[in-house]
Amino acid sequence: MLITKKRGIVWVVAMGVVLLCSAAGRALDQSDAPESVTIGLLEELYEPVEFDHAGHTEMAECSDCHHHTAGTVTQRWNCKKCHTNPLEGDTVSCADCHSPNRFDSQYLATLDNPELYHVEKPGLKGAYHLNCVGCHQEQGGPTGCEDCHAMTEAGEQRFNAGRYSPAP
Amino acid sequence: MHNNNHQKGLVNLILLIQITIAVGLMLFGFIFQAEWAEKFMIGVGMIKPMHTQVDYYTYIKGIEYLLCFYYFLIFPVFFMFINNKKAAAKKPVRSLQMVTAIEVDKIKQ
Amino acid sequence: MKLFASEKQEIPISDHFKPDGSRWTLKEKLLLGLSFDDYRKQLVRNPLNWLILIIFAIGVPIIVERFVFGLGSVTHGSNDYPWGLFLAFGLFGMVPLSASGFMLGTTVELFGRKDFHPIERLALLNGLLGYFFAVIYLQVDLGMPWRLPYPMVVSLGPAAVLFLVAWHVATYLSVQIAEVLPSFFEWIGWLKGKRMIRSMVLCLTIAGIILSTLHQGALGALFTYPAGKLHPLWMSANFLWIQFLCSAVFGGLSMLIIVSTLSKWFLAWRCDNQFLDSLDKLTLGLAKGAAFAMITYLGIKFMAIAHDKEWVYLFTGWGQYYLLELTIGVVIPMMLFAFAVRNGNAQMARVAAFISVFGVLWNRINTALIGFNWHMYQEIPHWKEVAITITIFTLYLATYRFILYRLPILYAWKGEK
Amino acid sequence: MKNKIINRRSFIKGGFGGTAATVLSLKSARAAGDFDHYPDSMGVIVDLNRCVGCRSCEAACNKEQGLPEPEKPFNDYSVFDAHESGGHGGAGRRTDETRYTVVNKYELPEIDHPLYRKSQCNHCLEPACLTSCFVNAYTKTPEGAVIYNADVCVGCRTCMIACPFYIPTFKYSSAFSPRIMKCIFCYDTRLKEGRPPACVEACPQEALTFGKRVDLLEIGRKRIRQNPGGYVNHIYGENEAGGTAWMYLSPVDFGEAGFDVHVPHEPVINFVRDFLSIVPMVLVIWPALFAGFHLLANRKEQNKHHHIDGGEE
Repeated sequence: MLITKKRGIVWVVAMGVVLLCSAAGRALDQSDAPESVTIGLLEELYEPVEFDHAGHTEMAECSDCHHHTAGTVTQRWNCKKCHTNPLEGDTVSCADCHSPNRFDSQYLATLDNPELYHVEKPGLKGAYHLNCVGCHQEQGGPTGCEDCHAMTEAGEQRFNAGRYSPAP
Repeated sequence: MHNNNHQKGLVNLILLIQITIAVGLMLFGFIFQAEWAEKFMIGVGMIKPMHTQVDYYTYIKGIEYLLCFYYFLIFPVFFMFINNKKAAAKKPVRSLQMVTAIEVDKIKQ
Repeated sequence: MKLFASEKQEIPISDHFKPDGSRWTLKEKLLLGLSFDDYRKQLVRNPLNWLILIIFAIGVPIIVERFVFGLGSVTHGSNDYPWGLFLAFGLFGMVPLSASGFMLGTTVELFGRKDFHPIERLALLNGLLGYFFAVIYLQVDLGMPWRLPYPMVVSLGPAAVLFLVAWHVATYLSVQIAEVLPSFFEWIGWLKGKRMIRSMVLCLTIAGIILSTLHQGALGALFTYPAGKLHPLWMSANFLWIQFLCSAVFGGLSMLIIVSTLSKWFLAWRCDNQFLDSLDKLTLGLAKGAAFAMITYLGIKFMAIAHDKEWVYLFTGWGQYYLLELTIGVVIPMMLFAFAVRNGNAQMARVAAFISVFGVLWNRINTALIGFNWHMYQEIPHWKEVAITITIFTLYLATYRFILYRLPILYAWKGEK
Repeated sequence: MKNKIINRRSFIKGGFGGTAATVLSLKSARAAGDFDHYPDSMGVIVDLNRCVGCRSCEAACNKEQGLPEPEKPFNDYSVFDAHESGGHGGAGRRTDETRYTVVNKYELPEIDHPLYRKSQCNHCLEPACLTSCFVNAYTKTPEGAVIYNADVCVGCRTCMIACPFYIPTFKYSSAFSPRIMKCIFCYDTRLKEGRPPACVEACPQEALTFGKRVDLLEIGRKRIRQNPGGYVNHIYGENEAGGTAWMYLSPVDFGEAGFDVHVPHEPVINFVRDFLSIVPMVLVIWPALFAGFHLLANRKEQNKHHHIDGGEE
């Protein structure tokens, strides 16, 4: 299983850091950003990822990742069509918009709403990876799974890797 | 009559056909008036909403082959009935003129 | 056997009674009236038997291997070519060559052409054995051969073409057994059984036509499933079934010419004069039928191309191969048949029959193996697959010979009928 | 579903008045396109632009379906490069009895990064395997999965012949319990309960999007519209083989990404319908036709003997 009950708890911790920052001062700038964020979304198969947030703020604009919630105009042409207001959102947490349960029947039922425009908004895992891997590919960052994620024993079992490698 | 047996057979056959038709009609009327019959038919799959052409074909082909099976039972009987030379040999072949002549005779009388 | 037949008057057995008036026992009939030692001697003397023995010695262990270790051990276990030689040759090839049963049954019993009577029983037997061994081939190929009756009793899928093949082959096999039984009844001397079958002969014949039409056609219709996988020249959603049926007509007739020729060459001691004397004339009769079927076949082959507008494919390599198949497999034997009939040359008809049977087999293998997956690659069967195919075919020939030696197929029973 | 039952009910209530209408509606339902298919059928759309070839889906499928241990670990990416030994025609990896899904890599000159393509059963709306199965071992469920029942399967492998996507595979290695091996959309363990299949859940890139098929088509069209340079204007599976529950988006022509672009757009059953309609005709017409031929051909003889041939006569 990829998404566990524990995942929720880890997430509260991880997002707490981000939320605290946003509560402290409405005007977000790079100095308010957390040093690092622990992301444990895939913690069953992989060890949690220590995301070097501060390091990444030196390489990218806030809006590159926090599209239209960080108080700067979004860079994405498609989003710009509607999201012209550069005001920051109440939250910059990915999880507040991107559901970790993207394919749950409850979530899928919300797609039936005919007024909903964002029918293909990725789930949380997709949002992370599409954002991170996409940029890493362009900028030459690491793109291998295990470059960021260290496998747990369960992960090795799942992938028949490490100790669970098939006999040659 | 000289071929009593044959005539009897014919009468029986006609009777049988009439009974079949009557029972069939009754059944037909009964089924199409009754709610339970519909439920029964849905239950056994006779009335089933078909969503795919594949299911539809499975269903209609099943019915077709069943009908063909019954046809194979009926056809030889029908063939033997028509082609019964014993019966035909005992009756003179009557031409149209002969039949008309008989009728004319009857009317004259 | 030829030798013994020339030595002893009462051999070959064609009557219930020995010259001294006592009845042959069943055991004696089985041993062809020879003593056990004599029978063994004639077995050993015949080089063909040694060849059969060698083939069995190689093939039978491989068949055992298939049933113990699975299909993957004797075939390439290909997921792209799920059907190999067993079906391409054994089922799709043997069945059209066995159409002789229904053809001659129709000719003699339904149209009352009694002049074909001397060859009718051979045609029926050829049909029965062909189907029986097609089922054997199928059993070797089926993943779960013990579930053969499932489509009849356990779970029915009436929309499938194979459902028709299963039902029709099964019922037709029963019909053919019934059609061949009279010769068996004559041989064992149970005349009541024979009369019973005779009384149903029209019923059986018509059933034979219906079932043959449908399952010969159904075998062709099976190849409309891989509509996009089979080469367009061989694939025709509308015509493929009638092409298969039509080629089965001349395939069956040609096979009958071959079998009767072989009987005349190698089993002359077993044939009676009526068979031997009328054979040339009957061969030409069969040749005439085959020639008509072949020109019809050519017609519908090109109609199918016209119907699907596939002319452009004829100019590709595949098209040349296709035309080669038609030329060698159909046009040449058709012309030979035609000249044979015109000139009363039975030998020429026999040559044509050999080519024509090859043509039908070639067509089936082209459809099932070579033209199949033409976009991908060509499957070359595993040598063990070829070995099993040859072994079963040898078993077919041995069974064929075993029956021809004994039952009144090539000769008329002299005793009470 | 409701609609049709109500139709019947009004027909029943209406008696003979309704008959004509129902017969007409049934008749029109025979045309191929008129079957509505299961309205809430689920599906998956695979975006080749997003796939990074991590093989997480293969690993997840292997564990979910209890398939045998792979030859190489699932995080070993050398499988993409080495054409398998013994593979037929060197066509790359394909599904077989040990794996229901595989990812293949395509190096194409027009794009700067390799393209990966996942393949598995596409769960057709009019499944060819089901059409061709003479023991009804396959079922198309309302949820959209094409599932298989090994208990009735005879092992004839016609489904493998019929499948335009080369998906069903046979357990050739087994003599006593062979069966067809094929992706079943995780029907038993997940789809039935409304959960996505294991591969979808495992995909980090959300290259696999699970949802109602109708919604997925909308998503696919939207992606193409919003990124016209990034996709070819075609959703593979929208119409192929009569439509499939699993569909694909690709930045290059589908043929270059290993798809069979010759797959007819009609469902496979359309190709056998002609023959299937001939069968009952032959069954009903032949008896009288040939009995008639017999009577015509043997008239003389019958007059001579006046005997009864018995049997049918």
